[in-house]
Order: sequence, then C-alpha cells, then structure tokens
Amino acid sequence: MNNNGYYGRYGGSYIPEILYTSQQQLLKEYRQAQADSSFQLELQQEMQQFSGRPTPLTPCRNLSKLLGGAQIYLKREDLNHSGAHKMNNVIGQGLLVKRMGKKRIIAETGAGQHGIASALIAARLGLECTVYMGAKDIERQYPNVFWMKQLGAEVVPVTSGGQTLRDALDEALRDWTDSHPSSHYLIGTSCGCAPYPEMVAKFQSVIGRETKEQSQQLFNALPDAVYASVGGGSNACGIMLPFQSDVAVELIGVEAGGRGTKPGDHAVRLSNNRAETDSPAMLGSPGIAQGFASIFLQDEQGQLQETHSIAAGLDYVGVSPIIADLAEKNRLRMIAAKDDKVIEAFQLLLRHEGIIPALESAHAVAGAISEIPQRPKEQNVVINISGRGDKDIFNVASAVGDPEFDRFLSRYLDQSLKT
Amino acid sequence: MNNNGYYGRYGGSYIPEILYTSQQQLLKEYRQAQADSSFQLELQQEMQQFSGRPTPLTPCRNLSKLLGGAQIYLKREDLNHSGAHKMNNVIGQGLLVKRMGKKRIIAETGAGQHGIASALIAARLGLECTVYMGAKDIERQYPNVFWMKQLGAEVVPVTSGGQTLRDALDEALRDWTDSHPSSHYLIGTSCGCAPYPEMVAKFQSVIGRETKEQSQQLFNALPDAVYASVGGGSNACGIMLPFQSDVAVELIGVEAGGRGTKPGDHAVRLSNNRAETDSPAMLGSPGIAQGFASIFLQDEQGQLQETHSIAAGLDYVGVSPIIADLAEKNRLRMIAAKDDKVIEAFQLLLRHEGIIPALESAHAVAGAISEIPQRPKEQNVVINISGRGDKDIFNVASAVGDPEFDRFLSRYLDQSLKT
Amino acid sequence: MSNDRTPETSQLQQFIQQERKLKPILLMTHVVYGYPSIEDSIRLMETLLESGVELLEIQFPFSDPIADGPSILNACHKAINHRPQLDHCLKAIESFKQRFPNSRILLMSYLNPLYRYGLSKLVKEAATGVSGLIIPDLPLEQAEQYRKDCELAGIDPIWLITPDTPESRLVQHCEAATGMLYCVSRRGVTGKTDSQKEDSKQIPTTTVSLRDYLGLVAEKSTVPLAVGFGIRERHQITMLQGLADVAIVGSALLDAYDNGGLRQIRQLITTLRGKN
Amino acid sequence: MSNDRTPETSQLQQFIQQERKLKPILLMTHVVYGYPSIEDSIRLMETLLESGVELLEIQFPFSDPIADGPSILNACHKAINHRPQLDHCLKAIESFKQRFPNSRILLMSYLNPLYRYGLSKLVKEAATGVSGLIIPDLPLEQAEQYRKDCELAGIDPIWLITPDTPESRLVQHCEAATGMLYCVSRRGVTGKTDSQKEDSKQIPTTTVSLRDYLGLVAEKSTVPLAVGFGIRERHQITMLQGLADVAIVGSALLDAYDNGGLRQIRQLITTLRGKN
Ligand SMILES: Cc1ncc(COP(=O)(O)O)c(C=O)c1O
Ligand SMILES: Cc1ncc(COP(=O)(O)O)c(C=O)c1O
Repeated sequence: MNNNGYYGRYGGSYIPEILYTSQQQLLKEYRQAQADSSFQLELQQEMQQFSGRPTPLTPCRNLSKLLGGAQIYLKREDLNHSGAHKMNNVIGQGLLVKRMGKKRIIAETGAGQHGIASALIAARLGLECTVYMGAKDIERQYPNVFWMKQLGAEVVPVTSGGQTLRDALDEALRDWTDSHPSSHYLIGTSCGCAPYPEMVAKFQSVIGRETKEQSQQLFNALPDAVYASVGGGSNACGIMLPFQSDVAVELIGVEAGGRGTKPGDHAVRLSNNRAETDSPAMLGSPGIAQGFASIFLQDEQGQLQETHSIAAGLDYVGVSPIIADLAEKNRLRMIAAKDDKVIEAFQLLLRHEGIIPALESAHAVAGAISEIPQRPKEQNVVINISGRGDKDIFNVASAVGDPEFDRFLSRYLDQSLKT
Repeated sequence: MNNNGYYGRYGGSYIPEILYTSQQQLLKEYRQAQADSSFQLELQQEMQQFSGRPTPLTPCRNLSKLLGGAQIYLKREDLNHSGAHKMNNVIGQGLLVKRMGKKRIIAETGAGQHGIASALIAARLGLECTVYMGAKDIERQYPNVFWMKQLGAEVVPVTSGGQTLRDALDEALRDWTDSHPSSHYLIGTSCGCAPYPEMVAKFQSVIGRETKEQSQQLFNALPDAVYASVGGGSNACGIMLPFQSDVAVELIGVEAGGRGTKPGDHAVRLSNNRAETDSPAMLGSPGIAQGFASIFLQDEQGQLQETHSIAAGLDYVGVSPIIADLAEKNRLRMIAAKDDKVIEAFQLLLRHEGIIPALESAHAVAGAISEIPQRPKEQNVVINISGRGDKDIFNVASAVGDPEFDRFLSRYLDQSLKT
Repeated sequence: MSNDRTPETSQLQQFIQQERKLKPILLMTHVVYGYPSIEDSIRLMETLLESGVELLEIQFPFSDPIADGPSILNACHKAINHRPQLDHCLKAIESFKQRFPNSRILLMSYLNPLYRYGLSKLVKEAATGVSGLIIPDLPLEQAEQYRKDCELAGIDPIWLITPDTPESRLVQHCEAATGMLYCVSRRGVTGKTDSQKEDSKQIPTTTVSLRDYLGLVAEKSTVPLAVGFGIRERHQITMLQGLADVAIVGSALLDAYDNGGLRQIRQLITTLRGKN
Repeated sequence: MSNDRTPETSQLQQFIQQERKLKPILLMTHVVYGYPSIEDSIRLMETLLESGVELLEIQFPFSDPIADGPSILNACHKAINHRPQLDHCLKAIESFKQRFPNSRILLMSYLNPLYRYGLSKLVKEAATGVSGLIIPDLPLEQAEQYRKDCELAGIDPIWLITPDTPESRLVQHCEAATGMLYCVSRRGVTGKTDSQKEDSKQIPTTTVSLRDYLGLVAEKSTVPLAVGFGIRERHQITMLQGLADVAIVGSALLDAYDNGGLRQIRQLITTLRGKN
C-alpha cells in the first residue's frame, strides 16, 4: 500500500467530507498502534486468551488419499471464538477503539457472523454496539440476530434497497457520519476507505503467519498452494499476505459462483475477467463505491447489482482492493465455485475428515478439490477454513432436502405456541 | 482407583457376562496405551491438530468487577472442535479403537453433543458409527441429529422407556453385547463399567493439566477454587482430578437443580444429601446400574427415575463413581443451580464477557456466581466452560421468550414448503 | 451334561437330575412379575405351573434391563408402572412353591432392585420359595458375599456363561456353579436379533457351533446345563436334547401371551413339549 | 459571505453575487432525476424552475448513496428502477439551461456512475448545461485531474465542508473553492435525524454554533456559501440571512412532493420564500 491507501489502482479513501477527521484519527491511531509494542502484546494476548489462538493446521489424510493428489492441510479458523476468522479483526479494532477512547462501535453485517463477532467483542470490552443488518437478512438469519440481542447489541433493520449487506454497509456509514466523534465504524472485511483494507488485512494476517510456522513444523516447507474463499477478502488477505513475497507459493482465491452468470445469481467479481478488460459486460468491473476503488458488480450506468451465493458471507458486491490488485498483478489466481459444487465439497469434508466448514469456507474446499487431483502427491496444499458450518444448518438442510428438519421446526413451533 | 475399578465404594464392573471379554480387552489395551509413549504422542497431536488444544484460560475482568469478589477465569473447553470438552474423550477412545483394530463405534447421546463428537471422530478416523438416541431427544434436538447423519453416522431412535439418554445408554449396551468383537462402545462420560470412568476422566484430565499450567502463567499460583458442572461427571473430573492432591484448591461441582425437588423435576443426585445417609427419601442414593455402582436417582424399589434440566447434558440419572467418591470424601463440594438462575448466569456471561456458554456450563457459572461475591478479591477462581451455547438457542429462546425466533422458524417453514 | 462329581448336590440340581431321568429335556419358562398387571402376571405364572413346566423363571422388573431385548424390555417398563414390590413378589413365589411342588422357581432380576432391598436380606427371605437366583449384571468377581449368603440360605446362585467366555473363565464359573449353569447360546440380548433375522429355524450361535460350545461346557461342569435365548419352536428344543438339560423360553412366551393371552400360552407350551 | 478576493470569478459565483444584490438569500432546491419517474422528475424540475428557484441541484441517482438519508435514499432506489441514463439527464439539463436562463443548475451524484461514464468526458459534456458539480464522495485529495478538467470546461467543482472539518483543511477547501462552498450544517446524512428529533424549530448544528461556524468559513473563503441539510421551514431560512448566500432545501422538498405533488411543491416554495 502506498501512503494514500492505494494498492495499484484500487483502494483509496472516497468518503463524505464529514468523515475526514475520524478517518484521519483512525489512520493515525492505527499507525501508532502498529508501532506500539504494548498494543501488539495486548492484541496477541487477547487473541490467545479470548479467541484461543493459535488455531491448528490440520492434516487431512483421508481426503488427500481420496483425491489422490497433493497433501491437504486445513487452517482451522473455525476454532476461533465465535466460530470464524472474523474474531481476529474485531479483537484488533476493538482494542483500537479502547485506545481511541471511543465508547461505541457500529457494524454492518450480512449473514450475521461479523455482527455476532462485533457484539461479542463489544460485550468483552464494555462498549456499546449497534449492528446494521438488512431486513431480509434479519429474516433469513434470525438466530444470529437473537444472539446479538442477547449479547446486548442493538440490531437495526435496514429496509432500503435490497435490504441486504450492501444496504447495511451504507446505513452503517450513515450512522458513522452522524456519530463519528464517539463511535467507531468496525468494518468486518478488508474493504472500505483507507486504512480499513490494510488494517483488517493486518489483523487477519495472524492466520498466514501461523500457517507459515505450522507448515514448517508439519511438512518442513512452505505450502505449494493456499486456497481461501473471497467475500470481502479478509480471510484470503489474512492467510495469503504473509506468503506474498514467497513467489513459489501459489495463491488461489475462490469466489461465489452461485447459481449461474446472470446478474443477481452470483458474486463473481474477479475470476471471469481480467481487470484490464474494463468492459461492463464482464462480471465485475472497476468502480468506486462505499468508500473505495475496486472491482464491483455493476451495470453499464454504474449502479451496483444484486448478488447471490449459498454462502451469505460471500455475496458482497465489491471486493477488497488488496485482492483486486493481487489478482490484477497475477499474484493471486481467482476461481469460482458454484453452489452445488460447494455442497458437495461440504459433504466430502464432513464424511471424510469430521470437520464442518462454513459454506463460505466450503467454497475454498470446492475450489481446491477441483484442482488437487491434478497436483503431484509431493505438493502440500493449505485450505483456509475461515469458519464453522453449524450456522449454516438452515441452508444446508434446504440444499440436501431433509424433511425431518422441517418436521422438527414444526414441532418446536407447536410446542412454543402452546406455552 | 483400585484394580477392580473402584473409587471407595463406587465404580466396579457390573455387566452381562457376554461383555466380559471385550471389557477385559479394553482394560488391557487402555493400560498398555497409557504406558505407550507413541500412543500418548499421537493423542496429544490429534488433540492439538484436530481439536485445537490447548484451550485458553480467559480472565474475566468485567464479571469479576461486577461481582466484587474473587477474580474469575474461564477454562474454555467451548473452543474445542465440536464446541465442547466431549471432543477430548472421543479423540482418546477413537485412537484406542484404531489400536484395538475395531472398525465401528457405538455411542449413546442425550442432547446430541456426544453423538456429534462421536460422529466427527468416526469420520476423522474412518470408522463406522452408530449413535443411539432417545426418540424424544431426537425430536427435541434434531439439528444435532441432522449433523450426525450428514457426518455419515447411523442414528438409531430409542423408543423404550422415557425415550431419553438413559434408554439410549441401555440400548447402546445392548448393541455392544451383540457386536463387541468388532465394535467399541464409546461412552461419553466418566460412567459405566471399569475402565470407562477412569479412562474418560484420564482423557479429559488434559483440561486440568492445562489449567494448572495456565494458572501459574496468569496469576502465578494455583486457583483457590475450581467450579464445574456435573452431568455424568466427565468435564468435572477432567478439570478437577489434576488438582486432587492440591488440597488448598477447593473443588465445587454444580448439578442441575431443574424446576424443583419433585422426582422428575431435577437431576440433583449429590448436593442434597450426604451419601452416608443411605435413605431412599434423599434425592440420590447408592445404587448399581448401567454397569457401575454410584449414586442414582431412584425410588424405594430401586427403579431409576426420570430427570429434568434445562441443560440436556446434565439430566443424567447417575453420576460418575469418581465424583460420588470425591463428594463422599468431602474432597469435592456439590451444589445445585436451578434453571432460572442458570439462565441469569448465562445472560450475565454474554453481556459482560462476550462468551456464550453451553447451558450445562452455565450451571457452573451460576454456582460460582452464587459464591464469588463472598470470596476475597485476592482469590482466583476457575470456572470450566465445558461447551458453547449456540446449540442451546431453542432452549434459551423459549426461556427468555423471544417471539421473533418463532416467527423466523415459521417463515423458514413456509419457504421450505413452497420449494 | 450333568454328572455327579460335586460333593454336596443342591436341591435344584437334584430336582433337575431327577426330572431328567424321566424326560429328555426340561422346560424353563420366563415371565415378568407385574406384566401386564400384577394380577395377570400371577395368573400367567399359575397357568405355566399348571401346564407343568419344570422350572419357572420370574423376572422382577427393573427400569434399565440392559441384557434384555425389546419384548422383555417393554414388559419390564409396563410392569414398573404397577409399582411392583419385591416382598410381594417373594410372597407370591412362596405360595406357588406350596401349590406347585413339582416345579422349581427361579428369581431373576438386575442388581439394583435387589441391592436396594438388601441383597443378603433378599437371599435369606427368598429361600422359602425360590430355588435359584439369576442376576445378569452381577459378575462372579463381585459376588463373594452373595455366594456365602446363598450357600447359607440354601439357594443356588445361577451363573451365566456365553460362547465368548474364555476357557479359564469358563472353568471358574463351572467351579462356582451350583444348581445349574445358564448357557447363553449367542451374543446380544434376549429375544430379537438372529432368531428374527435368520428365519428362526436354527438355534443361533456365534462362531463356535452350539454343539462344540455346550460340549466344552459339559466337560468342565458338574451341574445341569440350561440353554437360553432365542428358542421359539419345538424343533429347536429337539436339537438341544442330548446337549442340555433345560431349554429356556422367554421372549417367545411373552410374544405368545401378547398375541393370544393364556390360551395361546397353553398352546405354545403344548407345542414346545411336542405333544401335538 | 462572499468577497472579491479571487482573481477570476466563475460564472456561477458571478450569478450568485448578482442575485444576492437583489435578495437577502437565494434558494437551491434538490431533486432526484428519475423519481418518481423520469418524466415526472422533469416536470418537477420545470415546476421549480418556473417558480423561480435560483439554483436547482439535480441528483443523478446511485444505488448506494451513502451520504443521503431515508427520503433521498428511497427516491434514488425508486429512480434506479426506471434505468436512468446519465446522457439523457445531461440532455434534459441542457434544455432547462436554455429555457430557464435565470436559474443555474448543479449536477450532483456519487462518484461511481460518473466514473463509469468517464469523469473527464462527463465534465466536458456537462458544461453545456451544468454550472457546478457536486460529488460528495470525491475528496479534494483524489481530485487533481477532476479539478483540471473542470477548470478547462468552465464548470465549478463544488466542495463540501462541515463543522467537523479542521481549520487547516477548511483553508485548503476555501482555497480550492470556485463557484460556491457547500456548508453542511451538521453531522449525519441528508434529511432526518436532528431536524426530526428536535422539533425542527432550529437549524441543527453540532458543538459549534452555526453562526460561529459560518463566520469562520466566511472569513477564510472568497466564494458564496450555501448551507444545507435539515431546512424545512421559512424561519430557518430567515435565520440564515446574513450568514450564507444560499439555502439548500432537499429532503423537505421530496417529502412535500410525496405528500401533495407539484401543487404542494409550489406551496412549499412560496412558503419558504416568505411570500404568504
Ligand atoms: C466464515 C466466513 N468466511 C468467509 C467470509 C467472507 O468474508 P471475507 O472474504 O472477508 O473473509 C465470511 C463473511 O461473513 C465468513 O463468515
Ligand atoms: C457442554 C457440556 N457440558 C457438560 C456436560 C455434562 O457431561 P459431563 O458431566 O460428563 O461433563 C455435557 C453433556 O452432554 C455437555 O455437552
């Protein structure tokens, strides 16, 4: 990143003037904190004591044998407190909020993972917490809303636009323009105006640093390839950036292929085009929105589009400027996995390794599975399991079509109505 | 334990003759494995690589301040793979099964935690898995059943008796009498015939060993008191046994006070009586059932009783012989927490520390909270958070009465019916 | 097969040996006290005794009968709802003993109800009506006091052995055995499984053949052999002749009762005896 | 307040200064192109221009208008359904410019639609009808090329400043300003918040009083000041007289239109001008 927060031609800070002071304060405090060893120590301590880091690197002998190609290792971010890598980021930003002396955090959330992570850290650090969430997402992901409320967070339904993540993000930004002197906007992925992409990527890069060390311990070398799912891009940045200058390590991002290539059916921003081909007919194209320049799914008029993925955390309309830049420079290869392949990969990991990945992470697995059989057995491949899949029971049950689950819910409701 | 598996007057092996050979084989293999450093290494490795151990010890400054007494630390078994301490045990027994060359495991489960843990380790180690679960429990805890099935386990509904954990346990034993040469019965708690109580306690004692080390690191001393919930007794044994000979460390077990003291309304086996008073009018009384001698909830005729707890994992009719013995010898003090206090403690931990405990573990928290204000500030108290509470959303939502959750389920069902 | 190696032969053993002089094999029928009700269960026992079964095994129900399959399990759970009491059960047995001197009665239960009652006390009190005690979850190792009590009271503690019992342990059991030995013919619980899966034409066994298994036991043992689990038809009993002294019928009896009451019971006994 | 320190005064600035000689304060009304439909929005603009507003701010809608509150946000989202096109919008503006020579038109949009269109191209093409451009998410730092393009095309890039803008940055903006400065009177987005919470009797400000804030800006600035956000009533405009040159009315106008159409719009303008 250069000093203005650019990664190649992506990034920057495109925000309403009212946010300038707070953005500058954040930038300054973040830089100071980065150089402050006591902050770094506190960060490391909280990651260990609260979230249980380091997370392990798990060898998958069964799956490796089944696929007959490279040896597979999983980086287990699902074992973090709250069940996803999102925790790394909220711990970092939460401690920064304390440092800045602010009392309240604002967060946007799509599926609810980042909302829960924010509510958890707010409770832990004694901060107020307001979470913006699309009204449709609230309907679809109410269990997460329930936990946020139980944790003491205020959950504000966003009824504008498509009533999903993008609208929640806009609304959180609006709150911030109103409340910035006392509130911090805790962005959940490596998007947004500078220094958010850099900062989130940095807090997440503990994933990659650990992976590097653990690879040496487990197989005495760096991995030959690293796969991660790409929504906003934070788990991918987290595991990949520490390998950026190790050019022998292949980096592969997997985005949501959804149901198909029609607008609104996917969240394929990068893998179907080279960013150079700046044509709006491509799936994603360069744009400047929500505070930063990157690749967005948009129409010819520059209106952002609706998206879809079976994994709610991957249906973001934009992508981290860091990812966009790495893809453009061919340091990162982007591929997409469709919903049905994702369910297959999900089931494969359950059956053969006893690990339940988030549907987001199952994209990384699906992507890896599509390539591993062609890789020589001597290679070692790391897949980032960004989160756990318990949360996805409603989606998975629909996808595999288990009528018993519906019957269970009916009974629960009958019971509940009686009492 | 003496050589016959007795702890004082509890324990032993009271099983049908047909199981004798397998029980003896298990005893032998277990003893050999204990002495085999390569087994111990493999065990430690799998606990780290698959389950993410060590789990942290989390200081709780907010809650400590709020209660104004001893300093509170949480041992975070909720961060294990599968979200509970149950994983420690299934890893241990799973590796033993491999060692014995058996191809199949049988497990009983109540709420489903041990069932899932068993299904996970079976998938991981390439074993077949049959889980017995009361038909009523299946109805109540279908999400767990869903995951077991997705993991490839066969889930057998048990329709006899009260159709809950006890019946599942009986049925699992029946399967074992049939299949023991090729199948291992993977008991989920430190109950059953010898060597199960000892073995499960041993596999779980990694909790206490870590706690001991981490206490030294965090506050330079052993804890003054350790609280754990007591269902079958495995998480309590796990955290407490390594402190057994450190007599200055107070050990407190918390059992399910349920709704009241009527039979069927609670699972208070130990805290309301001293075992010496061998009167059946007491809540629990000495008995011999399900393979071992211990304290059971039973009527005057020796029939085991129904139980209740808001935490499905605590409503077991018996208790580990190790726990019964420690309580009888006053090394362990048993108290009970009622459902409503448990919900209060649950909410307190959410709001003030951002940690969602299993309702089982919330019993330990409730018990601790009732005593901590009276403890001097200089004391350090460890509470075992045996598992995480996501799984308890249906119970918690009923208890706090959130109509939105019901509405969410209705919508999901409507949707599901349409497609 | 029984022989006369033991110095002091128990009442039960004498009875069995006596009866065996007249019949190629004896019948032991199994019933659950309190199922379907206390009264009806007593009527069922009377019917069996009237029909002349040599041995009647009365199971005092326990809530968690881990060695029993679905039929008996279900019967036990239903029986418990009638709050059966052990002392009443003993009284009933005592009266049978007087009314049916040509049969012997064995009391079977899991350990816990007996333990709650007081095992020593039970053994003493049972002696007036009960010839032998069967406790499937009380292994030989845990039974020192119990065996003493039994000896004193003149009751036989009946031990179970299985095809999986290793030889050294078989020898121990044979040495300890008085009255008779209860030979489980296969793995698993009472009732169902093999006998239902494999069209019930054979006596199910495990790996060793039943003949070899019972042969080995007979070699080591001085007491009569009773063989149980899975017997449903006459020809199974015929097959046992020459291998064992007593054929035990449990679940089949319960199933018959559930299907057709006492009438069906009488019918089944007649069939099993080969008298039609 | 404007003074004449700048060497070359822009067209827009000259217009405002000219008008101000006649009126204590001017009115800038804000509308969304394409809401409620393309046609109706054009009719609304015509109505406003006919009613004699000095400045018309036309917002070309964007799907994610992060600085706008509920009323405008909603209007933008509805407008997008009619697939508004930037070139059509520019054409419409060009025709207004010719038909209403006594008003000036400003084009407001977020960066992305303009960026997709090509910002340089847009600036050039807009020059035929548009006097100034307002892009709330394009900060001064990122605007080097844009400013050059504007200068070349003779369009004023309108910069926004807020009560939170630090003095050093305020100075930068004042130096960069041509045409006019857009002074946001408080934190938050357009429309709602303060003005709704605190019964809309006052122009909402943050910690500094509005008078001090605008006084400071006037001191540093050479261009006219427009004040926006939250103006709903006549007396708010009266209060601004002497502090600013232009009062901006946005959400209030949309709300009036939604309640009573063009009739209500004319009514509102009359009221705001203090002519009834
Ligand atoms: C488990 C998990 N993985 C991945 C993602 C995608 O986000 P990112 O690309 O920022 O890692 C999310 C977002 O919610 C998530 O919850
Ligand atoms: C999270 C959790 N804690 C505690 C228990 C109680 O079991 P134990 O007493 O064996 O630890 C269970 C049992 O399912 C459990 O799931």
